[in-house]
Amino acid sequence: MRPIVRVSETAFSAEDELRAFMRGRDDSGACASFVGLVRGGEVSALELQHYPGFTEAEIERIASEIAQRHSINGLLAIHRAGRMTPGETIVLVAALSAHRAAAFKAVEELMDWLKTDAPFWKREWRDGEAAWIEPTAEDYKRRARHDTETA
Amino acid sequence: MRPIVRVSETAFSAEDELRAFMRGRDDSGACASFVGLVRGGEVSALELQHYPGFTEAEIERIASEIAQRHSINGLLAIHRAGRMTPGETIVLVAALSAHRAAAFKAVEELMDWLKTDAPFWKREWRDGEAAWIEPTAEDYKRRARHDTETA
Amino acid sequence: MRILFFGRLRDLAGSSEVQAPDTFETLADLRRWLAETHAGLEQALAQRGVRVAIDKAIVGNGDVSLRSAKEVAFMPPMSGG
Amino acid sequence: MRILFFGRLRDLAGSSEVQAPDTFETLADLRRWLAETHAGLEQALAQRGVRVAIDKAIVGNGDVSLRSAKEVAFMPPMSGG
Repeated sequence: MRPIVRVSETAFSAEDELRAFMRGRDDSGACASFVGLVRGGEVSALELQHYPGFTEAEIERIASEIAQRHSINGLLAIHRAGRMTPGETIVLVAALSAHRAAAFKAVEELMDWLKTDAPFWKREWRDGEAAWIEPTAEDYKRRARHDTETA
Repeated sequence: MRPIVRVSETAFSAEDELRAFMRGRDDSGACASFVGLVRGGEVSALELQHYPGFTEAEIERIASEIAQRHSINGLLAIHRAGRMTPGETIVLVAALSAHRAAAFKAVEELMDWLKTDAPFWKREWRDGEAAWIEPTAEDYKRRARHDTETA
Repeated sequence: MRILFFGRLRDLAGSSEVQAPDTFETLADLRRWLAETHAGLEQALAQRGVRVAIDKAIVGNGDVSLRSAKEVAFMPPMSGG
Repeated sequence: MRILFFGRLRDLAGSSEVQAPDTFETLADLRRWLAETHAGLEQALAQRGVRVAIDKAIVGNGDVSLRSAKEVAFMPPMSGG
Protein backbone atom coordinates (compact mmCIF):
# COMPACT_ATOMS: atom_id res chain seq x y z
CA MET A 1 0.00 0.00 0.00
CA ARG A 2 1.54 3.28 -1.12
CA PRO A 3 0.28 6.36 0.75
CA ILE A 4 -1.20 9.20 -1.29
CA VAL A 5 0.78 12.36 -0.47
CA ARG A 6 0.39 15.84 -1.90
CA VAL A 7 1.58 19.34 -1.00
CA SER A 8 -0.77 21.90 -2.49
CA GLU A 9 0.17 25.54 -3.12
CA THR A 10 -3.52 26.41 -3.50
CA ALA A 11 -6.67 25.85 -1.44
CA PHE A 12 -8.19 22.36 -1.57
CA SER A 13 -11.49 20.87 -0.40
CA ALA A 14 -10.96 18.31 2.38
CA GLU A 15 -14.43 16.88 1.74
CA ASP A 16 -13.92 16.38 -2.01
CA GLU A 17 -10.58 14.68 -1.33
CA LEU A 18 -12.12 12.47 1.34
CA ARG A 19 -14.95 11.48 -0.97
CA ALA A 20 -12.49 10.43 -3.69
CA PHE A 21 -10.32 8.59 -1.15
CA MET A 22 -13.20 6.51 0.26
CA ARG A 23 -14.97 5.77 -3.02
CA GLY A 24 -15.41 2.04 -3.57
CA ARG A 25 -13.41 1.14 -0.45
CA ASP A 26 -15.84 -1.37 1.06
CA ASP A 27 -12.77 -3.52 1.85
CA SER A 28 -12.34 -1.20 4.86
CA GLY A 29 -15.12 -0.52 7.33
CA ALA A 30 -13.30 2.30 9.12
CA CYS A 31 -12.12 5.68 7.88
CA ALA A 32 -10.61 8.01 10.49
CA SER A 33 -9.60 11.48 9.41
CA PHE A 34 -8.34 14.81 10.62
CA VAL A 35 -8.77 18.28 9.14
CA GLY A 36 -6.65 21.18 10.38
CA LEU A 37 -7.98 24.69 9.87
CA VAL A 38 -6.21 28.02 10.29
CA ARG A 39 -7.61 29.37 13.54
CA GLY A 40 -8.97 32.89 13.74
CA GLY A 41 -8.00 35.30 16.49
CA GLU A 42 -4.60 36.86 16.93
CA VAL A 43 -3.06 35.35 13.83
CA SER A 44 -4.19 37.17 10.70
CA ALA A 45 -2.28 34.97 8.25
CA LEU A 46 0.31 32.24 8.08
CA GLU A 47 2.76 31.10 5.47
CA LEU A 48 4.21 27.63 5.05
CA GLN A 49 7.29 27.10 2.94
CA HIS A 50 8.12 23.61 1.73
CA TYR A 51 10.93 22.06 -0.29
CA PRO A 52 9.20 20.61 -3.37
CA GLY A 53 10.15 16.99 -3.88
CA PHE A 54 11.94 16.67 -0.55
CA THR A 55 8.92 17.48 1.62
CA GLU A 56 6.61 15.04 -0.19
CA ALA A 57 9.25 12.29 -0.07
CA GLU A 58 9.71 12.72 3.68
CA ILE A 59 5.96 12.63 4.34
CA GLU A 60 5.60 9.53 2.17
CA ARG A 61 8.44 7.79 3.99
CA ILE A 62 6.89 8.33 7.42
CA ALA A 63 3.37 7.60 6.17
CA SER A 64 4.54 4.25 4.78
CA GLU A 65 6.07 3.25 8.11
CA ILE A 66 2.89 4.16 9.97
CA ALA A 67 0.64 2.36 7.47
CA GLN A 68 2.67 -0.80 7.79
CA ARG A 69 2.74 -0.65 11.60
CA HIS A 70 -1.06 -0.47 11.84
CA SER A 71 -2.32 -2.64 8.97
CA ILE A 72 -3.73 0.32 7.11
CA ASN A 73 -5.40 -0.26 3.72
CA GLY A 74 -5.14 3.34 2.54
CA LEU A 75 -3.46 6.47 3.88
CA LEU A 76 -3.95 9.99 2.55
CA ALA A 77 -2.05 13.18 3.46
CA ILE A 78 -2.66 16.50 1.75
CA HIS A 79 -0.85 19.52 3.15
CA ARG A 80 -1.16 23.17 2.17
CA ALA A 81 1.83 25.37 1.49
CA GLY A 82 1.91 29.10 0.76
CA ARG A 83 -0.02 31.87 2.45
CA MET A 84 -3.28 31.08 4.29
CA THR A 85 -5.86 33.05 6.25
CA PRO A 86 -8.22 31.93 9.08
CA GLY A 87 -10.75 29.27 8.12
CA GLU A 88 -8.60 27.79 5.33
CA THR A 89 -7.71 24.09 5.45
CA ILE A 90 -4.04 23.42 6.27
CA VAL A 91 -4.03 19.66 6.34
CA LEU A 92 -6.10 16.56 5.71
CA VAL A 93 -5.01 13.11 6.90
CA ALA A 94 -7.21 10.04 6.47
CA ALA A 95 -6.68 6.32 7.07
CA LEU A 96 -8.71 3.32 5.90
CA SER A 97 -8.63 0.11 7.87
CA ALA A 98 -10.71 -2.91 8.78
CA HIS A 99 -10.65 -1.76 12.41
CA ARG A 100 -11.25 1.70 13.76
CA ALA A 101 -8.58 1.63 16.49
CA ALA A 102 -5.87 1.14 13.86
CA ALA A 103 -7.29 3.91 11.67
CA PHE A 104 -7.35 6.37 14.58
CA LYS A 105 -3.79 5.51 15.62
CA ALA A 106 -2.43 5.98 12.10
CA VAL A 107 -4.06 9.40 11.69
CA GLU A 108 -2.90 10.59 15.12
CA GLU A 109 0.69 9.45 14.60
CA LEU A 110 0.97 10.98 11.15
CA MET A 111 -0.55 14.24 12.42
CA ASP A 112 1.87 14.37 15.35
CA TRP A 113 4.80 13.91 13.00
CA LEU A 114 3.47 16.46 10.51
CA LYS A 115 2.97 19.07 13.25
CA THR A 116 6.50 18.76 14.66
CA ASP A 117 8.95 17.24 12.19
CA ALA A 118 7.64 17.61 8.66
CA PRO A 119 9.87 19.77 6.45
CA PHE A 120 7.83 22.96 6.56
CA TRP A 121 8.89 26.43 7.64
CA LYS A 122 6.08 28.43 9.16
CA ARG A 123 5.64 32.15 9.58
CA GLU A 124 2.72 33.82 11.39
CA TRP A 125 1.45 37.36 11.18
CA ARG A 126 0.20 38.99 14.40
CA ASP A 127 -0.58 42.71 14.53
CA GLY A 128 1.14 43.12 11.19
CA GLU A 129 4.38 41.54 12.51
CA ALA A 130 5.66 38.31 10.96
CA ALA A 131 7.55 35.73 13.05
CA TRP A 132 9.01 32.31 12.25
CA ILE A 133 7.62 29.47 14.39
CA GLU A 134 9.32 26.42 15.86
CA PRO A 135 7.74 23.26 17.36
CA THR A 136 6.33 23.54 20.89
CA ALA A 137 7.50 21.45 23.85
CA GLU A 138 4.05 19.80 23.91
CA ASP A 139 4.49 18.73 20.30
CA TYR A 140 7.76 17.01 21.16
CA LYS A 141 6.20 15.29 24.17
CA ARG A 142 3.35 13.88 22.10
CA ARG A 143 5.82 12.59 19.55
CA ALA A 144 7.90 10.84 22.20
CA ARG A 145 4.76 9.17 23.57
CA HIS A 146 4.00 7.61 20.21
CA ASP A 147 7.59 6.52 19.82
CA THR A 148 7.35 7.45 16.15
CA GLU A 149 10.53 7.23 14.15
CA THR A 150 11.57 10.61 12.91
CA ALA A 151 13.87 11.97 10.28
CA MET B 1 -22.51 23.35 23.28
CA ARG B 2 -25.33 21.04 22.21
CA PRO B 3 -24.27 18.08 20.05
CA ILE B 4 -25.91 17.65 16.65
CA VAL B 5 -27.48 14.18 16.56
CA ARG B 6 -29.50 12.57 13.79
CA VAL B 7 -30.66 9.07 12.92
CA SER B 8 -31.30 8.82 9.20
CA GLU B 9 -33.53 6.17 7.59
CA THR B 10 -31.99 6.99 4.20
CA ALA B 11 -28.46 7.24 2.81
CA PHE B 12 -26.52 10.43 3.64
CA SER B 13 -23.27 11.95 2.40
CA ALA B 14 -20.63 12.03 5.14
CA GLU B 15 -18.64 14.61 3.16
CA ASP B 16 -21.58 17.00 2.69
CA GLU B 17 -22.42 16.74 6.39
CA LEU B 18 -18.80 17.35 7.35
CA ARG B 19 -18.58 20.38 5.10
CA ALA B 20 -21.69 21.93 6.69
CA PHE B 21 -20.40 21.08 10.19
CA MET B 22 -17.00 22.77 9.68
CA ARG B 23 -18.21 25.83 7.76
CA GLY B 24 -17.13 29.05 9.43
CA ARG B 25 -15.63 27.24 12.42
CA ASP B 26 -12.26 29.02 12.52
CA ASP B 27 -12.69 29.13 16.33
CA SER B 28 -11.46 25.52 16.23
CA GLY B 29 -8.27 24.48 14.51
CA ALA B 30 -8.90 20.74 14.79
CA CYS B 31 -11.64 18.56 13.34
CA ALA B 32 -11.31 14.83 13.93
CA SER B 33 -13.85 12.54 12.32
CA PHE B 34 -14.78 8.96 11.70
CA VAL B 35 -16.80 7.39 8.91
CA GLY B 36 -18.03 3.81 9.19
CA LEU B 37 -18.85 1.96 5.98
CA VAL B 38 -20.66 -1.34 5.50
CA ARG B 39 -17.86 -3.78 4.66
CA GLY B 40 -18.12 -6.04 1.66
CA GLY B 41 -17.41 -9.75 1.82
CA GLU B 42 -19.56 -12.27 3.59
CA VAL B 43 -22.26 -9.86 4.70
CA SER B 44 -24.57 -9.03 1.81
CA ALA B 45 -26.77 -6.61 3.78
CA LEU B 46 -27.44 -5.36 7.26
CA GLU B 47 -30.41 -3.81 8.97
CA LEU B 48 -30.39 -1.47 11.95
CA GLN B 49 -33.55 -0.87 13.92
CA HIS B 50 -33.76 2.13 16.20
CA TYR B 51 -36.34 3.53 18.60
CA PRO B 52 -37.18 6.96 17.19
CA GLY B 53 -36.91 9.65 19.85
CA PHE B 54 -35.31 7.34 22.42
CA THR B 55 -32.24 6.46 20.34
CA GLU B 56 -31.46 10.09 19.47
CA ALA B 57 -31.96 11.18 23.09
CA GLU B 58 -29.54 8.51 24.37
CA ILE B 59 -26.89 9.46 21.78
CA GLU B 60 -27.27 13.13 22.65
CA ARG B 61 -26.94 12.43 26.37
CA ILE B 62 -23.65 10.53 25.94
CA ALA B 63 -22.35 12.98 23.33
CA SER B 64 -22.95 15.89 25.73
CA GLU B 65 -20.98 14.17 28.49
CA ILE B 66 -18.08 13.47 26.15
CA ALA B 67 -18.08 17.01 24.73
CA GLN B 68 -17.93 18.49 28.21
CA ARG B 69 -15.16 16.13 29.35
CA HIS B 70 -12.87 17.11 26.45
CA SER B 71 -13.60 20.84 25.88
CA ILE B 72 -15.20 20.18 22.52
CA ASN B 73 -16.59 23.14 20.55
CA GLY B 74 -18.83 21.08 18.29
CA LEU B 75 -19.83 17.43 18.15
CA LEU B 76 -21.73 15.75 15.31
CA ALA B 77 -23.19 12.24 15.17
CA ILE B 78 -25.23 10.96 12.24
CA HIS B 79 -26.23 7.31 12.27
CA ARG B 80 -28.01 5.28 9.62
CA ALA B 81 -30.95 3.04 10.36
CA GLY B 82 -32.81 0.69 8.02
CA ARG B 83 -31.36 -1.70 5.47
CA MET B 84 -27.84 -1.10 4.07
CA THR B 85 -25.56 -2.83 1.58
CA PRO B 86 -21.72 -2.87 1.34
CA GLY B 87 -20.12 0.52 0.70
CA GLU B 88 -22.94 2.52 2.31
CA THR B 89 -22.12 4.89 5.17
CA ILE B 90 -23.37 3.66 8.57
CA VAL B 91 -22.07 6.41 10.81
CA LEU B 92 -20.32 9.77 10.85
CA VAL B 93 -18.90 11.26 14.04
CA ALA B 94 -16.94 14.53 14.05
CA ALA B 95 -15.55 16.76 16.80
CA LEU B 96 -14.27 20.34 16.66
CA SER B 97 -11.75 21.55 19.22
CA ALA B 98 -8.88 23.95 19.67
CA HIS B 99 -6.57 20.95 20.18
CA ARG B 100 -6.38 17.81 18.12
CA ALA B 101 -5.82 15.38 21.02
CA ALA B 102 -9.18 16.37 22.53
CA ALA B 103 -10.94 16.08 19.18
CA PHE B 104 -9.54 12.56 18.59
CA LYS B 105 -10.50 11.42 22.09
CA ALA B 106 -14.08 12.65 21.75
CA VAL B 107 -14.59 10.91 18.41
CA GLU B 108 -13.08 7.65 19.65
CA GLU B 109 -15.12 7.60 22.85
CA LEU B 110 -18.39 8.38 21.10
CA MET B 111 -17.66 5.72 18.45
CA ASP B 112 -16.88 3.12 21.11
CA TRP B 113 -20.15 3.85 22.84
CA LEU B 114 -22.12 3.84 19.58
CA LYS B 115 -20.66 0.49 18.54
CA THR B 116 -21.51 -1.27 21.83
CA ASP B 117 -24.25 0.46 23.77
CA ALA B 118 -26.27 2.69 21.49
CA PRO B 119 -29.94 1.64 21.22
CA PHE B 120 -29.76 -0.11 17.85
CA TRP B 121 -30.71 -3.66 16.98
CA LYS B 122 -28.64 -5.09 14.17
CA ARG B 123 -29.32 -7.96 11.78
CA GLU B 124 -26.88 -9.25 9.18
CA TRP B 125 -27.50 -11.33 6.08
CA ARG B 126 -24.91 -14.00 5.20
CA ASP B 127 -25.62 -16.56 2.48
CA GLY B 128 -29.25 -15.51 2.50
CA GLU B 129 -29.58 -16.17 6.26
CA ALA B 130 -30.39 -13.30 8.64
CA ALA B 131 -29.03 -13.26 12.21
CA TRP B 132 -29.32 -10.74 15.04
CA ILE B 133 -25.98 -9.42 16.31
CA GLU B 134 -24.80 -8.59 19.83
CA PRO B 135 -21.70 -6.60 20.93
CA THR B 136 -18.36 -8.42 20.83
CA ALA B 137 -16.13 -9.00 23.82
CA GLU B 138 -13.56 -6.68 22.22
CA ASP B 139 -16.15 -3.90 22.07
CA TYR B 140 -16.81 -4.25 25.80
CA LYS B 141 -13.06 -4.22 26.54
CA ARG B 142 -12.50 -1.00 24.59
CA ARG B 143 -15.38 0.62 26.40
CA ALA B 144 -14.02 -0.32 29.81
CA ARG B 145 -10.64 1.16 28.86
CA HIS B 146 -12.18 4.56 28.18
CA ASP B 147 -14.22 4.38 31.34
CA THR B 148 -17.13 5.92 29.49
CA GLU B 149 -20.39 6.14 31.39
CA THR B 150 -23.05 4.01 29.79
CA ALA B 151 -26.78 3.80 29.95
CA MET C 1 -51.46 2.18 24.84
CA ARG C 2 -48.80 1.47 22.17
CA ILE C 3 -46.57 -1.55 22.75
CA LEU C 4 -43.29 -1.50 20.77
CA PHE C 5 -40.93 -4.38 19.99
CA PHE C 6 -37.37 -4.32 18.65
CA GLY C 7 -34.91 -6.82 17.20
CA ARG C 8 -35.67 -10.47 17.92
CA LEU C 9 -38.77 -9.53 19.91
CA ARG C 10 -40.25 -7.87 16.84
CA ASP C 11 -39.85 -11.12 14.89
CA LEU C 12 -41.54 -13.09 17.69
CA ALA C 13 -44.36 -10.58 18.09
CA GLY C 14 -44.92 -10.64 14.34
CA SER C 15 -45.04 -6.83 14.20
CA SER C 16 -43.20 -3.75 15.44
CA GLU C 17 -46.16 -2.34 17.33
CA VAL C 18 -49.41 -3.56 18.87
CA GLN C 19 -52.22 -1.60 20.43
CA ALA C 20 -53.12 -2.73 24.00
CA PRO C 21 -56.09 -1.75 26.21
CA ASP C 22 -55.45 1.27 28.43
CA THR C 23 -56.83 -0.57 31.47
CA PHE C 24 -53.68 -2.28 32.83
CA GLU C 25 -52.61 -1.11 36.27
CA THR C 26 -49.08 -2.50 36.17
CA LEU C 27 -46.43 -3.90 33.84
CA ALA C 28 -47.19 -7.39 35.19
CA ASP C 29 -50.79 -7.06 33.93
CA LEU C 30 -49.53 -6.07 30.50
CA ARG C 31 -47.09 -9.01 30.42
CA ARG C 32 -49.97 -11.43 31.21
CA TRP C 33 -52.08 -9.95 28.42
CA LEU C 34 -49.18 -10.19 25.95
CA ALA C 35 -48.61 -13.86 26.91
CA GLU C 36 -52.25 -14.60 26.15
CA THR C 37 -52.46 -12.70 22.89
CA HIS C 38 -48.95 -13.43 21.50
CA ALA C 39 -47.91 -17.05 21.85
CA GLY C 40 -44.16 -17.51 22.26
CA LEU C 41 -43.55 -13.95 23.43
CA GLU C 42 -43.90 -14.63 27.19
CA GLN C 43 -40.59 -16.43 27.62
CA ALA C 44 -38.70 -14.06 25.34
CA LEU C 45 -39.90 -10.99 27.25
CA ALA C 46 -38.73 -12.48 30.55
CA GLN C 47 -35.22 -13.25 29.28
CA ARG C 48 -32.15 -11.71 30.89
CA GLY C 49 -31.07 -8.51 29.18
CA VAL C 50 -34.51 -7.48 27.92
CA ARG C 51 -35.17 -3.93 29.03
CA VAL C 52 -38.42 -2.02 29.26
CA ALA C 53 -39.00 1.68 28.63
CA ILE C 54 -42.21 3.43 29.60
CA ASP C 55 -42.77 6.61 27.62
CA LYS C 56 -39.11 6.44 26.51
CA ALA C 57 -37.68 6.13 30.04
CA ILE C 58 -35.99 2.87 31.06
CA VAL C 59 -37.66 1.25 34.10
CA GLY C 60 -36.20 -1.19 36.63
CA ASN C 61 -36.73 -4.92 37.09
CA GLY C 62 -39.62 -4.96 39.56
CA ASP C 63 -43.27 -4.38 38.76
CA VAL C 64 -44.10 -0.84 37.71
CA SER C 65 -47.28 1.20 37.47
CA LEU C 66 -48.64 1.81 33.98
CA ARG C 67 -51.01 4.56 35.07
CA SER C 68 -51.07 7.32 32.41
CA ALA C 69 -48.47 5.42 30.31
CA LYS C 70 -48.89 5.95 26.58
CA GLU C 71 -46.06 3.80 25.21
CA VAL C 72 -44.26 0.70 26.47
CA ALA C 73 -41.18 -0.59 24.63
CA PHE C 74 -39.61 -4.04 25.02
CA MET C 75 -35.94 -4.00 24.03
CA PRO C 76 -33.62 -7.00 23.68
CA PRO C 77 -29.88 -6.41 24.36
CA MET C 78 -28.76 -3.50 22.22
CA SER C 79 -26.28 -4.44 19.54
CA GLY C 80 -24.81 -1.00 19.01
CA GLY C 81 -24.50 0.54 15.57
CA MET D 1 24.68 24.50 -8.88
CA ARG D 2 21.41 25.67 -7.29
CA ILE D 3 21.56 26.81 -3.67
CA LEU D 4 18.19 26.84 -1.87
CA PHE D 5 17.22 28.62 1.35
CA PHE D 6 14.17 28.18 3.56
CA GLY D 7 12.50 30.04 6.40
CA ARG D 8 14.71 32.57 8.22
CA LEU D 9 17.65 31.77 5.95
CA ARG D 10 15.64 32.82 2.92
CA ASP D 11 15.04 36.22 4.52
CA LEU D 12 18.75 36.61 5.29
CA ALA D 13 19.82 35.47 1.82
CA GLY D 14 17.36 37.88 0.27
CA SER D 15 16.04 35.20 -2.08
CA SER D 16 14.90 31.58 -2.12
CA GLU D 17 17.53 30.45 -4.58
CA VAL D 18 20.95 31.52 -5.84
CA GLN D 19 23.09 30.12 -8.61
CA ALA D 20 26.62 29.17 -7.49
CA PRO D 21 29.64 28.17 -9.59
CA ASP D 22 29.96 24.41 -10.20
CA THR D 23 33.62 24.45 -9.22
CA PHE D 24 33.42 23.86 -5.43
CA GLU D 25 34.99 20.62 -4.25
CA THR D 26 33.36 20.52 -0.83
CA LEU D 27 30.57 22.02 1.26
CA ALA D 28 33.17 24.09 3.14
CA ASP D 29 34.18 25.77 -0.13
CA LEU D 30 30.55 26.61 -0.83
CA ARG D 31 30.09 28.00 2.70
CA ARG D 32 33.13 30.30 2.20
CA TRP D 33 31.75 31.55 -1.11
CA LEU D 34 28.30 32.21 0.42
CA ALA D 35 29.93 34.14 3.31
CA GLU D 36 31.70 36.39 0.78
CA THR D 37 28.72 36.95 -1.51
CA HIS D 38 25.94 37.11 1.13
CA ALA D 39 26.84 39.21 4.14
CA GLY D 40 25.13 38.07 7.34
CA LEU D 41 24.48 34.54 6.07
CA GLU D 42 27.71 32.97 7.37
CA GLN D 43 26.75 32.95 11.04
CA ALA D 44 23.17 31.89 10.36
CA LEU D 45 24.28 28.91 8.26
CA ALA D 46 26.59 27.70 11.02
CA GLN D 47 23.90 27.83 13.72
CA ARG D 48 22.83 24.73 15.63
CA GLY D 49 19.86 22.99 14.00
CA VAL D 50 20.54 24.13 10.45
CA ARG D 51 20.58 21.09 8.21
CA VAL D 52 21.96 20.64 4.74
CA ALA D 53 20.60 18.48 1.93
CA ILE D 54 22.57 17.68 -1.19
CA ASP D 55 20.34 16.67 -4.08
CA LYS D 56 17.47 16.22 -1.59
CA ALA D 57 19.40 13.91 0.75
CA ILE D 58 20.30 15.16 4.25
CA VAL D 59 24.05 15.14 4.88
CA GLY D 60 25.93 14.97 8.20
CA ASN D 61 27.81 17.64 10.09
CA GLY D 62 31.33 17.16 8.73
CA ASP D 63 32.63 18.45 5.42
CA VAL D 64 31.12 16.73 2.40
CA SER D 65 32.08 16.43 -1.25
CA LEU D 66 30.05 18.48 -3.71
CA ARG D 67 31.31 16.61 -6.75
CA SER D 68 28.43 16.16 -9.24
CA ALA D 69 26.01 17.89 -6.82
CA LYS D 70 23.27 19.83 -8.61
CA GLU D 71 21.34 21.25 -5.66
CA VAL D 72 22.30 22.22 -2.11
CA ALA D 73 19.59 23.21 0.38
CA PHE D 74 20.13 25.02 3.70
CA MET D 75 17.27 24.33 6.12
CA PRO D 76 16.70 25.98 9.51
CA PRO D 77 14.88 23.87 12.17
CA MET D 78 11.67 22.60 10.63
CA SER D 79 8.56 24.02 12.21
CA GLY D 80 6.20 21.29 11.11
CA GLY D 81 2.90 22.05 9.41
